[in-house]
Amino acid sequence: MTALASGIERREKVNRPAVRVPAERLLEVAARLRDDPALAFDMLVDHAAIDWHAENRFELFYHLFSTAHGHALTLTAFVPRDAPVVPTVSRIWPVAEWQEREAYDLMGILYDEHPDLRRLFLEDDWQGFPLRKDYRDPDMLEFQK
Amino acid sequence: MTVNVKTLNDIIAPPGAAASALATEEYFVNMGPQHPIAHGSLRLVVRLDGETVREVIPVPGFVHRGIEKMAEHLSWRQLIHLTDRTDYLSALMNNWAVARTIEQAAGLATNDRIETVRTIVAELQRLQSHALWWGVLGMDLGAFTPFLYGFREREVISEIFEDTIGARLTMNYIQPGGLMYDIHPDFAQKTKRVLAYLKPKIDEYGTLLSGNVILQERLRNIGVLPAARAIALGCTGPVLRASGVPCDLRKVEPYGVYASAEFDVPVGSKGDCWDRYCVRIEEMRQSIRIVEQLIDHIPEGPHTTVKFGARIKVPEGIHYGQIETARGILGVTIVAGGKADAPYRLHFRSPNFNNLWAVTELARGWRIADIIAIQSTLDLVVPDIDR
Amino acid sequence: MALIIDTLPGLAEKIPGGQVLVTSLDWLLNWSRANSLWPLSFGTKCCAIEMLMATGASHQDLSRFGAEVARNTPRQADVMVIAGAIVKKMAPRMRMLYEQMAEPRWVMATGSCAISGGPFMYNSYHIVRGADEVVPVDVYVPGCPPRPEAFFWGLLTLQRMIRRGETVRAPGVRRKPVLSALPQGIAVQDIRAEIHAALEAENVVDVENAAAASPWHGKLRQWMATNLYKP
Amino acid sequence: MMHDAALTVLFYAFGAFAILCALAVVNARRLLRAALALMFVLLASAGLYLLLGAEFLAGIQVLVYVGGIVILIVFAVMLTSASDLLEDHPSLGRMLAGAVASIGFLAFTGVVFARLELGPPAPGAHPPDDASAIGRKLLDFGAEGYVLPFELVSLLLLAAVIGGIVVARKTPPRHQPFTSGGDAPGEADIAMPRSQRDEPEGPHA
Amino acid sequence: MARVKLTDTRKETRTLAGRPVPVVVTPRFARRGRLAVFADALASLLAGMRLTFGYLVRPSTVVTRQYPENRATLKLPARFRARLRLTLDEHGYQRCTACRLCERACPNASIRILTRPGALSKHELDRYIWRMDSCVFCNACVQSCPFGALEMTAEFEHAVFDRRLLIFTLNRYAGPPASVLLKEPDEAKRAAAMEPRDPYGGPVPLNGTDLPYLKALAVAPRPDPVRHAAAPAPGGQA
Amino acid sequence: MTGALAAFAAFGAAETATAWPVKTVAARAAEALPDNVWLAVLYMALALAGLGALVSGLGMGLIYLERKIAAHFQCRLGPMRVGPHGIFQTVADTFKLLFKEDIVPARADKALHVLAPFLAMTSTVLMLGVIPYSPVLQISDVNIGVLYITAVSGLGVMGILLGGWSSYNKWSLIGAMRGAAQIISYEVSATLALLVVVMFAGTLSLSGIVTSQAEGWWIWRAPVVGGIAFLIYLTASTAEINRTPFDIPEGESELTAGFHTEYSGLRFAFFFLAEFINMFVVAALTVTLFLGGWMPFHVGGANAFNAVMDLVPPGAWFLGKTALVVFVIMWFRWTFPRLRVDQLMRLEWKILLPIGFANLALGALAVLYSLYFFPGA
Repeated sequence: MTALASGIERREKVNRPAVRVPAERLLEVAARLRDDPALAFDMLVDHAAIDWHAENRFELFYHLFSTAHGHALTLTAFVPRDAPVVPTVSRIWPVAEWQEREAYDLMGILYDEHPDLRRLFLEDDWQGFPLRKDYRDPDMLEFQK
Repeated sequence: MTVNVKTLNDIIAPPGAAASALATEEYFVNMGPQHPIAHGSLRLVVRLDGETVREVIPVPGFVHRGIEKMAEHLSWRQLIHLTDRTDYLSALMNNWAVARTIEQAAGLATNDRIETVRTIVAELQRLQSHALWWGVLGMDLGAFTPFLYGFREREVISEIFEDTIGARLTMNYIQPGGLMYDIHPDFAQKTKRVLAYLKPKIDEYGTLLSGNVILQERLRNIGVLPAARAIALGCTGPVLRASGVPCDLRKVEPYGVYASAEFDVPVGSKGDCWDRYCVRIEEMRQSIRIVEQLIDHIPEGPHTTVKFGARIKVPEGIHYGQIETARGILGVTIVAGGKADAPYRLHFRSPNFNNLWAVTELARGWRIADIIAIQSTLDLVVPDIDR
Repeated sequence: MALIIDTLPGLAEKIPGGQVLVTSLDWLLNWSRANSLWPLSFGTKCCAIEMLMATGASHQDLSRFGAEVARNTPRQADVMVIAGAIVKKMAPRMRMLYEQMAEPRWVMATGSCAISGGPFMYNSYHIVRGADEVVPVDVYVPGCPPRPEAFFWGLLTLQRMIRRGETVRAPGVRRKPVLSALPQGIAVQDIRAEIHAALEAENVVDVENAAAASPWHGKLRQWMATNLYKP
Repeated sequence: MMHDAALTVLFYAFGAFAILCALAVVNARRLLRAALALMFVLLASAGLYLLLGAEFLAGIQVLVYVGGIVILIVFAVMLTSASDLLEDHPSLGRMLAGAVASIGFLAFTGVVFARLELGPPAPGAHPPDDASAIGRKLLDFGAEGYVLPFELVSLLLLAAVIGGIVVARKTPPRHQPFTSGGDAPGEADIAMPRSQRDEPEGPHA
Repeated sequence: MARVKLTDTRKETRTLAGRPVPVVVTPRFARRGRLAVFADALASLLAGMRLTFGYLVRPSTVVTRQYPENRATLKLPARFRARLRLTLDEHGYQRCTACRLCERACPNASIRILTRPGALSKHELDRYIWRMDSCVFCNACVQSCPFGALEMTAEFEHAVFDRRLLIFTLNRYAGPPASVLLKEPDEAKRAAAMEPRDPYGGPVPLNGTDLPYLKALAVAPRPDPVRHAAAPAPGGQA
Repeated sequence: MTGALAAFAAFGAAETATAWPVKTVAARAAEALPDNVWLAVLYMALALAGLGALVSGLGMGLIYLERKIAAHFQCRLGPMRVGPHGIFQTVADTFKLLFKEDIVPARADKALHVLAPFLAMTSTVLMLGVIPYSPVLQISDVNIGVLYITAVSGLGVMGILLGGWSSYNKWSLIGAMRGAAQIISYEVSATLALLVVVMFAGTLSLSGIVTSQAEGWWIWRAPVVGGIAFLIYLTASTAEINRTPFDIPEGESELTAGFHTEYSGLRFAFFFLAEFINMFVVAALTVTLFLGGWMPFHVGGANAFNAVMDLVPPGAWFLGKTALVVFVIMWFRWTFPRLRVDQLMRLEWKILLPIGFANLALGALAVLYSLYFFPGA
């Protein structure tokens, strides 16, 4: 991992190998991770976002897996809450197209150059992004223990 | 920098498209959200040219209940019951995935008895799920009788679950640090009886459906998913294995007591509907094999290592755990905030979610009827996609 | 057939013996409807497996009730079996399917999700808390999911309701057991003794008899006369 | 006596029905309804044939015209569009042209019929009315036989069928069921798992 | 019988992620002559028909349990979860102490315990409200109860015409638990402390929102719903 | 073209001397007409009433039977609760459908939507009229019976086509197009198989064909040809009545309910009923053509054996054989998956049709050189 350029650091408190990359370098790192034969992360297992509301930023995580080597890696990136725009990795891992749509739908992450950025689960005219911590829905009954 | 956000209407009825009815050869039909093809409620917008499929646009979300949001309000123990209701056909495996992730994160230990029972019930459920899938595939392809035979076998396995777990579908049985109940005294005996009953039934499936020339022609060479493409699309489980990749978490990173059980991973050679069919049928045989090895050697011990009321402390951080369910890899990402007895964020990587999108690629160029074969062999459970 | 049901009874009642004719027509109507409930499978979730598939499977065999003719098109269905959670995206579609069904139609809500939103009642932004917010529900079958036998019990309950239900004298007016017919104003506790007794007896409140035996007889009769058989 | 009266009534009934339906054919604004009306015209004329004792002809009329031609028309109409295909109201010029044409045709038929001598057929000239006689005539090589036209017609139909197939055939089918071939060898190679490649073991999770 | 037999599998060992994985390769179609394919096809159809015919002529294969007819003999598994009950001890006194552990364990607030100050104890059960209409039968309440006061039974016949009837008051009487009652030697005092409760007592809500007892649980809409304001509008925002 | 072929088949038809007292209802009425008009009217009224009773009785009976048989194929019981063993189940269904609201979709072509089910039903009922149920029970023996059947069955297609088209529903339309294409295609094969028997029997009349089997049924009397024709006819006519594995027009998992997606109540009942009565008609025709109709199992010359066979009345023979064929059709349905639409077409045009033609040619040779059992009879 250290071979990659600066700005990439270890993401602590993840129960598997994890690195954090700056959002703007995401695409470059992702391409390298897939194409480097020693890494060969050919499967994007999962991708979603975490709303760190208190820190006013989102954290995107990408769980990668290499079917060739059997190793796994978690890639994370922070984006600011008020401009949550990241490049899409759907050209590197096609499955990301839908995982990113889910993240857009529920968390409001905007993916630049995404081929088909639409609401996935909710209706097209739905207002707001429900998985955000500050989302309030008048129809939602809340109770907290 | 501008990010374009689209709506479904932009695709189905883009502005400026010819409104003339006579000018178009292609047309859209809606399969679902309530359509027999949509197991559960999935909407497939299909662009057709005559009977030929030009494009399939899946529109999920008709059972999106916001489970991930709900989990943020529930304690570690309580959120297990939500996993019953995602992929309800492998509820026990879902329970296990979350329980195991929590156990790993919180450092809870289990004992051999717990792990063995978990493995057995998970394999029984895999059997049950595949039997149901087989029946539903038969029904989808127009043969109603296999549907009832498949369900007959499911019911027999359900009886084991009813005795031990007390539920037929939504189990909530595997909990962090243990099991809800110890197994029923008759468990081993009954399971053996059921296995003895099931083995000839699987051969019967071969006579009734697998060997049938109509079924073979409906499945052979339809919807070929090459291995590289399957990996790129994030397909897992039998779908990926049918493409020839022996990726089975039970072998790759064994959990439970799978390491001590002897079994083979069924793989296909081409990745068409037929391979997906055969892989599942073979998986049923392998599941029987696993359970047969374990059922006589359930170690003694308590059924849980954590008292029910005890508070589970999950350290801060991102915890990812995964399990091979009947449909593929279920990954659970738990983001713990540290203090609260609830996840800060929970995300499921559901196998069906990724498998679903293979439909868009596989169905293109085939007939309407082939969508059904393709979707049926992908074995989708929609609430798992929608969560 | 609207002719037979709407116009004929009015004429038939005037001729001598017409009363008997109409009564037996009532009986035939309700008997045939109660015994031929073709379900529209509206399964969204886990309950669909139990309610729409396992009930039809060999071990339970819905066909014993003549209800195995599951129709995929609402036009030909009699009872809409709502099995599973209804979410906001699905609700309009469900309403549409209900409206596409031909009269007479009934709705059964099975499982906690369809009854009240169940497991997703709280903290879910997308759930509809109960199918009866979208379509009128006749019978509720609780459980999560209910056993197939519980579904049969619900079906029997519906059958009993239908048998006592419609009359050609007042087409389109559904006679429902007391509780559903109660206006919001009357608290349940007021008549709980009667209800309890009736429930213990056969889980159905017999409109005529339960009311006649109760001190609420007059009040209920009056209310039914004004509300239930309103032209 | 009764018998004849019944036949006469039936004759007029069929005739009137045929005329009514024929009017519907030209007047219906929906093409499909016109096709349906045409079907009834043909059925009514089949009824007339029956009254004349030509059962075979009636059968063939229904088989070929109703079972074949009308369904072909309906197919054509449906394939053109799924919408409800309303005919426009015709323009004045078209209506005039139509009127002239139909009056001309009516006059022509009138002239022709006026010259014909209608009456009971001569005893010897009665056409064969049973199937076997028709069969014999069709396959008769002699001067009275129709074997040449029969064969020509079948050739023509065959050519039409082949031509239709050629026109309709767009692309070769991708999948050939009921063929002898198994899976082509080498196809499995596409699906060669990546894990099969010999590659150094990477770091584990 | 057919061109492919499902049992014609091939065992191999492949490597995935550096480990050997024993695999079974599922069978594919053999190349056969046209006539053989045709014969196989017919044979496969006949084989299927023979199988179904075998079931038809053997009535012993019918597995149907005739539910409403077999009610008298129907035996359900003891653990089956279909209805929650409050257990009574051998004297007929309830075990529930109104400690609210079950209420806390319930994942979707289907249990509501109302308490009142009592004569024999400071704090006793008034109503144990159980909402069957929303219960998920996860057994968490039973597991959480330290007194064994709760049990799940297999009674499942609860279909009703009105959803309000699915909200039960589970306790037979309002009053202290057995542990307190038994300390009181006077029978009359015990009886006085036990005010009867009816399963269908109390006003019942239709929607979960208008039940006065449950209001405290439902933190209904916040005063200023930010749903429409805070989120970026879909479509072209930087 | 099929008409021309029929003419070809009719070539060489000879008057078949019959030992059986065939007497149709129409013949009785014609006999009675000159003397007693009312008797003739009574005969016709009885025939019509009988037809009505037959349609409703058969429909309900067959549906009940199908449900029961299906259930036992599937290890369950089928209708049990309406009457003993559920025998009144279909009665309840019928009355329910009768009293149910009839919906005509707002954008449907109302007239055609209403007409379509009746067209479907009419063709079926018309076919029932010429089937020889027993020597004395046949409403009318049209002397071009086989041709009549082929012609009338074509009308049923119109019902399906119009029903699907007029519903203003894409699924209905797809179902209707599929159905029409399928029925028209398979009609060719069915006709080819029919012609084989017509050639052997030398007559187009259905009762003539039955009496021509007095020495033995065509399925075995015309050694291989008859058997192949029987199989082709069974397959093709199963496809013509849209039963599984050929139930593509209403393929439930694909097209929700196919051409009758938008039909409810009585009109749906008509489609439903027509399907089942069609099944009976097809079975009855198969029996008439290949299995001797009401003719007992006879072996030419074995008079003692034949006499024993004659003890069972012809009506019972007919019913028994028809029930058997109906059962086989049901058996197909509850065993096989559904074919795909292009496979269906391929089966017809590439397999059944060539075989049918070859079989016809073989049959012609057999007739020409009397290469069948008991040719003298």
